[in-house]
Parts: sequence; C-alpha cells; structure tokens
Amino acid sequence: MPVTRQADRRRKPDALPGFRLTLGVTLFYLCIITLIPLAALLIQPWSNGFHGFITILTSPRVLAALKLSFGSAAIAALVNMVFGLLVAWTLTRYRFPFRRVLDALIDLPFALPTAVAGIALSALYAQNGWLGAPLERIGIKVAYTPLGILVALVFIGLPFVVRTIEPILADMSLEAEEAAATLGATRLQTLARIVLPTLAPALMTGTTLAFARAVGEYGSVIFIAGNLPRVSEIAPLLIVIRLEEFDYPGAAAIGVIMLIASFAILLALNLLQRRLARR
Amino acid sequence: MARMTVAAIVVAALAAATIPAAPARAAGRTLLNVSYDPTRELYQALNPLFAKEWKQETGGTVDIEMSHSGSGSQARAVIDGLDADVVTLALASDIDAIAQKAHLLPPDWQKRLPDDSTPYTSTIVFLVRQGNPKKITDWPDLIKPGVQVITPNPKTSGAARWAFLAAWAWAAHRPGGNAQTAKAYVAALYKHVPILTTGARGSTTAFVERGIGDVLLSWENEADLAQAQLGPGRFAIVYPSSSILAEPPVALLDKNVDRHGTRKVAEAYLKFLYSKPAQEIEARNHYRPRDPQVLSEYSREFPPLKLYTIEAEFGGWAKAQAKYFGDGGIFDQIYTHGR
Amino acid sequence: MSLIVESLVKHFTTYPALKGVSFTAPQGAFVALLGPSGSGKTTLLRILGGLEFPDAGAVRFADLNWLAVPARSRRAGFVFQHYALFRHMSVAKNIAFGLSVRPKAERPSRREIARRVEELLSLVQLEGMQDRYPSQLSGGQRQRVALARALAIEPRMLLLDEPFGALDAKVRKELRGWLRNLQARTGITTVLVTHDQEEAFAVADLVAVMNDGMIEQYGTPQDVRRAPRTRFVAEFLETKGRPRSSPPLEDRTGFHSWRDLN
Amino acid sequence: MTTRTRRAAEDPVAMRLICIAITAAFIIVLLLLPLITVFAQALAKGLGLALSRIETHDAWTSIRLTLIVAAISLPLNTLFGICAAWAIAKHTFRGKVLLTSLIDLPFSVSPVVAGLAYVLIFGMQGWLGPALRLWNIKIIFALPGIVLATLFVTVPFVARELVPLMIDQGRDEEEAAVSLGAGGLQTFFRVTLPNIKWGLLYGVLLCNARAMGEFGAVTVVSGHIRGLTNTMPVQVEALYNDYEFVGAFALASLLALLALFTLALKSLLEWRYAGEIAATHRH
Repeated sequence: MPVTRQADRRRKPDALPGFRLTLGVTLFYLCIITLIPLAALLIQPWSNGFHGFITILTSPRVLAALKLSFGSAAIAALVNMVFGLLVAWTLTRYRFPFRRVLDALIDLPFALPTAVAGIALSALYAQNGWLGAPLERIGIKVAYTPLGILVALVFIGLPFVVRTIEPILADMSLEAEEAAATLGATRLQTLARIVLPTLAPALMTGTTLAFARAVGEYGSVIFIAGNLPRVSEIAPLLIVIRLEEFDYPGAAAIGVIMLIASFAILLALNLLQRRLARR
Repeated sequence: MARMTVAAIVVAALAAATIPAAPARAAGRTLLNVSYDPTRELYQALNPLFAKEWKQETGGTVDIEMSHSGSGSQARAVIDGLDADVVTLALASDIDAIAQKAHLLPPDWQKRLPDDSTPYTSTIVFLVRQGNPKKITDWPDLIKPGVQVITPNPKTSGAARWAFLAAWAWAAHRPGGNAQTAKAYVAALYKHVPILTTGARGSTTAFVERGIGDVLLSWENEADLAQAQLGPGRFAIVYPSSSILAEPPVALLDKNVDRHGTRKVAEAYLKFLYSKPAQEIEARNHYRPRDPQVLSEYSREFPPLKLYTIEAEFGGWAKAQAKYFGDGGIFDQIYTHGR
Repeated sequence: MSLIVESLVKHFTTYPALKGVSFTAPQGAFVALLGPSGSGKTTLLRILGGLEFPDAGAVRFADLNWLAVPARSRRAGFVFQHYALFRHMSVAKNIAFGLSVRPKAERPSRREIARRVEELLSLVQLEGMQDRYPSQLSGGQRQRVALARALAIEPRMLLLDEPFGALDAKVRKELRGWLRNLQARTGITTVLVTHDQEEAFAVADLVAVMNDGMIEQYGTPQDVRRAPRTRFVAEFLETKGRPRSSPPLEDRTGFHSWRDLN
Repeated sequence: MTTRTRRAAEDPVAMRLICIAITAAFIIVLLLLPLITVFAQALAKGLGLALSRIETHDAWTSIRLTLIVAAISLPLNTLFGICAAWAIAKHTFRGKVLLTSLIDLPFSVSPVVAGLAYVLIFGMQGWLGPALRLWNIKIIFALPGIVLATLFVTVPFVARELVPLMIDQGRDEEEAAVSLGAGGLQTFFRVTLPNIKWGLLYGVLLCNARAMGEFGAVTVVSGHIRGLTNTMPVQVEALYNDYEFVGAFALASLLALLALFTLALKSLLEWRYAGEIAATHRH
C-alpha cells in the first residue's frame, strides 16, 4: 500500500506536490533575511520603556522628519497619480513617434541605482545645473530644499503608477466606451464615468505603492535634500544620523515607526486587492 | 530556462568560492586605518612612504587599507565592529566613544602618544568666493543680513564641532563676552546656515560645486584643497582674528591589533606620523605639523592666528561633547529655539 | 474491478460540495454525472482523478483504496473542461507528455512514443496535426488532443469534465457519438460530467442525477427518464434546452493585479 | 469633403496632442535629463579622463564586489521567488495575505532600516557580534553583510513578478501533468517554467538592477573600506564626496549603462516575444 495521506490531519492533501517544501523554503528564507533582523529592530527601542519610545518620537526634530517623509511622499504620490494616469493613457491609447522609447524610459527609476539618481538630480537642479540655473532665475530653488525631495520622490514613484494601470488600460475593451457613446455620453462623460472608475482600483494601488516606496527612500533624496533638521531632513536620514550619534534606541524607534507604517500600508493594499478581486 | 538557472547557480558558486580568498588578510601584513573625510589625500601620500620604511627596517611588507567617512559615523562603525587597527579621526571624543562603548582601547589613550596623540593639527578658516563679494573678514561678518554660512551638522561632523567651538570661543572672548553672548552669537550664526550636511565633504561640495552660500567654515586643509583642486582663483581663504586649535587624534585599538597580531606595525605606523618625513608630507597636505622645524619651513602656508584650545576653553572634549553636542545640549537648544 | 464510491463528503470553506455521495459502477461502464452547476459533479470527478480529496468517505477501484493512490500513479485519464493543454508544446509533445515523464525504466523508447502518438492522432482523427500548437487548433480539435493525451497513458479510468461544453451543437453531437464508440471499443471505465441531459442520456450506460451535493437518482438512462424518483429530477428533466449557464470561474485570490506592480 | 468622423472611443485631436506633449515633456524632464546628466558630467572633461577614473584599483574592486554580490543574491532570490510563487499561487492556505505582505515588506521598508537591523544583530554591540568576533567570522563591514543587505532589499522582486502570473495561469496545466503521471519537478520544469519564463526573466532583470544599485542598506553595513567593501554605488558616493566628480559620474555612468541595458533587454523581450508573453499571460 502506498503511504496514506491520513498521517497529516492538519492539512488537506493536495494534488499538486511541493507545497510544504516550497512554503517551508519561503518561510525559512524570509525568517533569515527579513523577519529576524526586523524583530531585532522591534526589540531595540524599548530600553527606556514605552515612555522613552514616545519621548523619542515626539521630539520636534523626529516629528518634523516623519512629517516631512510622509508628507512629501504623499504629495509625490498624488503628483504621480495625476501625471502617471496621463502618461499611461497617452502611452497605451495613442500612437506617435518615439512612443516605445518613452515607454521604455518609464522603467528607468526601477533600473537606475538610487545613488546615481541622487547625484544626477542634484547636479541637474543645482544652481549651476541645466534646470537649476533657469529655475533659479525665476526664483525657484529645487536642489537643497524640500522641493528637491519632492522631485526625487516623484522620480522614483512614477513607474509604480504607470506600470500598474497600463495593463488595465490595455485590457480595457473599447466596447464599453463605444457603448457609452451610443447612449449619448460625451467623450468627457465617458472618460469620467466609464474609464476612470474602471481604473480606480489600479490607480489607487499604484499610488499607494509609489507612496510606500517614497516614504522609505534614502539614496536619491539625501544628495538633493538640504538635510536641514526640521526643514529638509527625511526620517531615513535621521535614522542614519541617530546611528552615527550612537543613539541605537533613537534610530530603532524611528525605524520601528516606519516599519509599522509600511507594513500597514501593504497589508491594507493586499486586503483591498483581495476584496476587489472578489467583486 | 532550466539551463539558465543552473548556469546562474554555477556562477554564484564560483563567485562564492573566490570570496574567502579575496579579503583574507595575511596576519600582521595588513593595517586598516579608519579615518575621517578630508584625510584621504594625506594618507594616500603617507602610506606608501611608511610601507617603504617598514620594508627597509624589518623586511616585511605592509598594506594599509583606508576607510573614510564622517568622523562620527566612522567611530560608530568601529564600535559596531569595523575591524580597524588604527583610527585617525577628527576629534578626541569620537575615539573616547570607542573606548567607552567598545572598550577597544584604554580610556587614557590620549596620553600614550606625544602632543595628546595628535601628530598634526589644523584649524577652522573661512572660504569665500572670488573677490570676497560679501566682504567677510571676521566672525561678526557671518551674521550680517543676507550672508549664508555653510557648515555641516555638528552632531555628525567633526569639522562642524570644531567650527561651532571656534565661533563660541571668539564670541566669549570679545570685550564683554560671556557664555550668554556666545550662545546668542552662535544661535544667530546657525540662522544663517541654509543647509546642514552630515560631513565636511558634503558642505564643501555644496559650497564649491553647487554654488550655495557665501562662506564655508572649513578645515584649513580642506579650504586649501578646495582652492587648489576645484577652482584655482575661484575662492579665497580668509583667516579670522581667532579660531580654534583643532587636534585630530590618532590611536591604535589594542584589542583589535592584538587579535590581528599587528600591534608592532600599528605602533610603528603611528610613530611614523611624528617623524620628519611624515611631518613634511602633512605640511604639504596643509595640516599644521607638530615638529617646530617643519612648521617654520612651511610657515608661509600657515599664517599665525590666535588659536584657542579645547582644553583651556572648554575643559577637554569629554566635557565639551556632552555640554554642547549631547542630547538636549546647547546645539539642540539653539536649534529648538531657532526655527 | 468495479468502481465503488462510498459516502463521500467534501466541504469547501464556505459551503458543502458533497454531502455523502455513494454509487457503484461495473468495470467498463460509462457513467454520466448529470446536474446543474454547483451540484458537486465536478468535485466528485476531481476526487476520482486525485485532484481533490474528500473529508470523509471511500473510493475503491481496481481493488485499490483509490484515495490513497497519488494522482500521478492513478493513471486516470482526465480531460479538463478547458482542456488544459500545454500551450508551449506541440500537439505531438502534448500527447507524448504522459509517456515521456515516466521513470526511465518504464519509459518507452523515443520511437515507440512517436509510434503511439501517431496511432493516437489517427484515433482522434488529427493526422498531420502533430506539429501544430494548441493556439492554432479549433475547439473541437483541442478537445480531441486532450482526449488523445489522456488516452496515451493507457488510463485505467477516463474522467471527462464537460468535455463538449465549449463546442457548438453540431461538433458536440459528432464528437459525442465518436466518444461513445471509442469507449465501447476500449472498454475503459469512464465518468463524464455534464449538465446537458441529452448528452448524458446519449452516451452513458448509467446516469447519476446530482443536486446540491447529493445523488438524487442513479440508474440507466431509460429508468431515469421513465421514472424520475424525486421532484428535482422530474423538474430538471423537463427544462429541456434551458440556457447554458456559464460554469463558475475558479476562485481567485487577491493577487490578481500583483503582476502589475512592476 | 474629406472630414473624417472620429470613432466613438477616440479622443479629439487637441486632447491627443496635449496629452502627448505633456507626457513627452514630463518623461524627458523627469527621467531622461537626469540620465543624460550622468553621462554629460562623466564626459565633461573628456572620455580619456572618465575612462582613467574607471581604471583605478578602487573602482575596479568596487565593480568586482558589486558583481560578486549580484551573483550571490540573484540565484538565491530567484530560488526563493519560485518557491514562494509556487506555494502562494498554486495552493490555498491560511495567512496568504499576511505572507504576501511580508514578502512585499522589504520593498517599502526604508533600506536604511534594513541596514540598521543587520547592525543590531551582527554589530559588536548587537546580539551576535561578540560571539562572531570570537569565532573570527565577519558579517557586517564585510561581504556577508553586504550580501545580506542586498538580499533583504531584493527579496520581493522575483516573487512579485511570478505570483500574479502563476495565479493568472491557474492550476489546470499542472493538474493535467500530474494526472498524466508527472512528478513535482517534472511538472515544474516541463509545464510551469516554460509558461513563466518571461516573467521570471523580467523579475530577475529587475532584481539584478536593484542588487547592483542598492545604496541605502549597503552603505550602513559596508564599512567604506576603499578597494575592499565599497560597492559601486557606495564608491560613487565616496568619490562624489572626494570632489572626484568625474570619477563619481564615470562610475555612475557604468551603473546607468547597466540600467539602460536592463531597459533595452526588457523592451526587446516585450517586443520580440510579445505574442508569447501575451499567450502566457492569459488564456
């Protein structure tokens, strides 16, 4: 007799093999690479108790850094939502010269190392840079100001929005739009009432991803931000500074808050997608 | 595709196999010198000379590896296990921290070598743009309306801490000056600082390359370097009426050298920094040599100015670090009240 | 060698799919599982194929505890509703797959496999199509490739899940007769899932009318047609030519748009 | 009359032109200009100087280190991604959403936090530091730490590419393979893998780009030993801070070339195998 499957009552048998092996590998690997290190991080900031943790987080400098990181990430995500939608629409719906090249460039922020993006952006937007010089003349300073942070975050976030909605746009049949037109809707009404609602979940997903990525971004920002405490100092940089000041609980406390925030965002996103997929 | 995966794994295995060979240190042959940002050119010049001398004296070869970053972050790395044999940092309190937190060397390390373990000194000077358009000649000019001052973050940068203390000492010593007026002056000064980089290099970059600010509070050697390398004629060095005697100390890390078996060569290396040929190189790299003879040879390069010392003015680094730059210290107060 | 199904119970997370199903069929019988969608017939078929496992109950076939035999060793030729052809393989490769994955000792030689493939191709009347890819075939042709693929492993049992569901009426009728003949010739015990009573009655020796996870009536087509035993059976048989409801999509979890992240 | 009536789902010409203009301007300013800047700055003082900066010992060793790190990280993360995707996409189990969120996590955690976490474990002041020192094992400020930090930030890349693809494809073909007598590995290599190869390749490409370009996490654990533990991005920063702008941008150009190569390869794949990719994406 072959070995019966009744030995394991906890899990129903499955026709496709390898579940336990692959899940085991997955969990083991995750533990080693991400979970244990993050657990170490979670344990760190409590050396002075909960009160100490709160004190660290409510210091004006930390609050300002968190506000800056989350705030500029949110603004950058919104900018990306608007422009990403427009870019994705243009690239999927219209045919024009160099469309392929522009489309391929969208992935650049995925492929270009953040440190390279950082030095390139700061060279470009510095007072004597190609864009910095003309902007300076009309009184706009980008490099070494919070605006510079925004530019860097828009840079790294764009592909998330575009690449999330592009396939949905490409899959969307023209029939619904044509149907709307036959029912007497103007083009604008069709876009607002047929196209946009269809895209909304993907747009939201992409925007959230861009936001989540931007909150933690370090490499591209530190070169272009002025890194001025309470003005242009982002939370990840403050973590590094705390680390360099031998303030491990301080560094870890900020790290923990950022970790919790990103995990909450991702969990919400995955739950949302599950709900939408069930619709 | 399967073949690709296999190929990738083979490549990885090969790569992994070569790794242990690469960083393996032959015992006693390699020194890791963990230093701060601006000393790169200095040690690039010093190390080959030492290797040559060492070979002549002992017949052995020595490779010196360098690590450069902000002084504070380097101390942090050493505390976290960066396996340095010697540290050559920007200020004593960073090495104090290594002694306190990692116990890699005794607390009285600074007494072990001559001149408080500082083979060369430096000071903080002003670097201004060509023609000095804002007419900056001394400390009071820095807080004139419209002047932008570039200096790094004192929390992480050694140069910034020296600059902070130089400003403080000047303000405290002017007629009628005291701790109160000094604090007011420094607070006013930091209101003129538009960006605060983590290290000296970052602020020099911002000033020189990115064109931000009117005056850079800089290491003397860094200012010379910026002038020489980055833009001859684009900048001018201004010596204020007074500054601070900046003493970047050196030390060997007893626990690490004993583990590596490198004590002898590390000791020789640090002693070498006081030798005449080394002092010459230091002078040529715009560090003020301790050797009076060498100093006088290069006196043209180092205009005399009133230099306050950390010992006399601030009671040593241990005290100054906590009072001015610790959590809730004077720098924090200035910043909290400032913006 | 008969097929004995005893009180199979199967729950999915939210609803019971099988609530105690039993029937027996003699060796070589052609059994049709007839019922509306959601009645549990596909679940039952998948259990026979080893793709699903019941919470309780037993299946005996060929004097084996059939449930203890892993799917890959059952040699149950399964024809999927949407054929599940390997889209990156040619027709010939598809058909040869079952033979080519056998352990080396049992694997026929290359030439032997090629010969068998040819044989099967002519059996399903697809001569000359061996180098085509599934995407280049019509629905009926795909259907026959799927069947040939299932027959290639010399199945002990043939399991057909709505095999003609996606075909138009004419092709469906044609294939149906052909299948009946094939089954009669080979004598393989066959279980067919369908919601089309005409189809069930036309091909099967035995019909099990299923509703809500239970068998309402089990017997020969004549018996079932002549004497519906429950109200459900009677009503179900009356609604001839009712519109085909589309089968429920496979339950999809939340990662559908995950791809789109990058 | 030559007036052409617009199709219903077509936008007015003006709208199209405006959209195209904004899109082109946005992409050129935001994405293309920084890319050009990298090369322009590298070549500002001539190609010869830029090349000579790449030929220095420190630059070479940083390139070598970066390649080694990528060569170790890629197969590991590929293997992980395949395992995770197989478990998640082809099976049902409780806690799936949690697991996928955990896999996604490194992607939105600040890389600096990742570096910090490793310092807290392996640093001399951390949990394992003293013990490791006793055994003379180096993790942080050495290759293993750099590899770990890189693995952390690149964990999700292959998995998140494969999972939706494999969910899309369903279990039918695998079930067919099993019912035809195929074992687990046979099913994977002969049925699943051919169907996901483009997605896998794409994931590996992105994973590679990120592995070679990671800065934030690596800089915390690297130790900045020139010619030894500086990866290319860290070396770029070091050179940048040394006023070696030509050197920094020269090395950065190599990384930018790598990025361009990645984009080109990806576009080529999409173009050359568009049919196949579409076919494996949906039924």
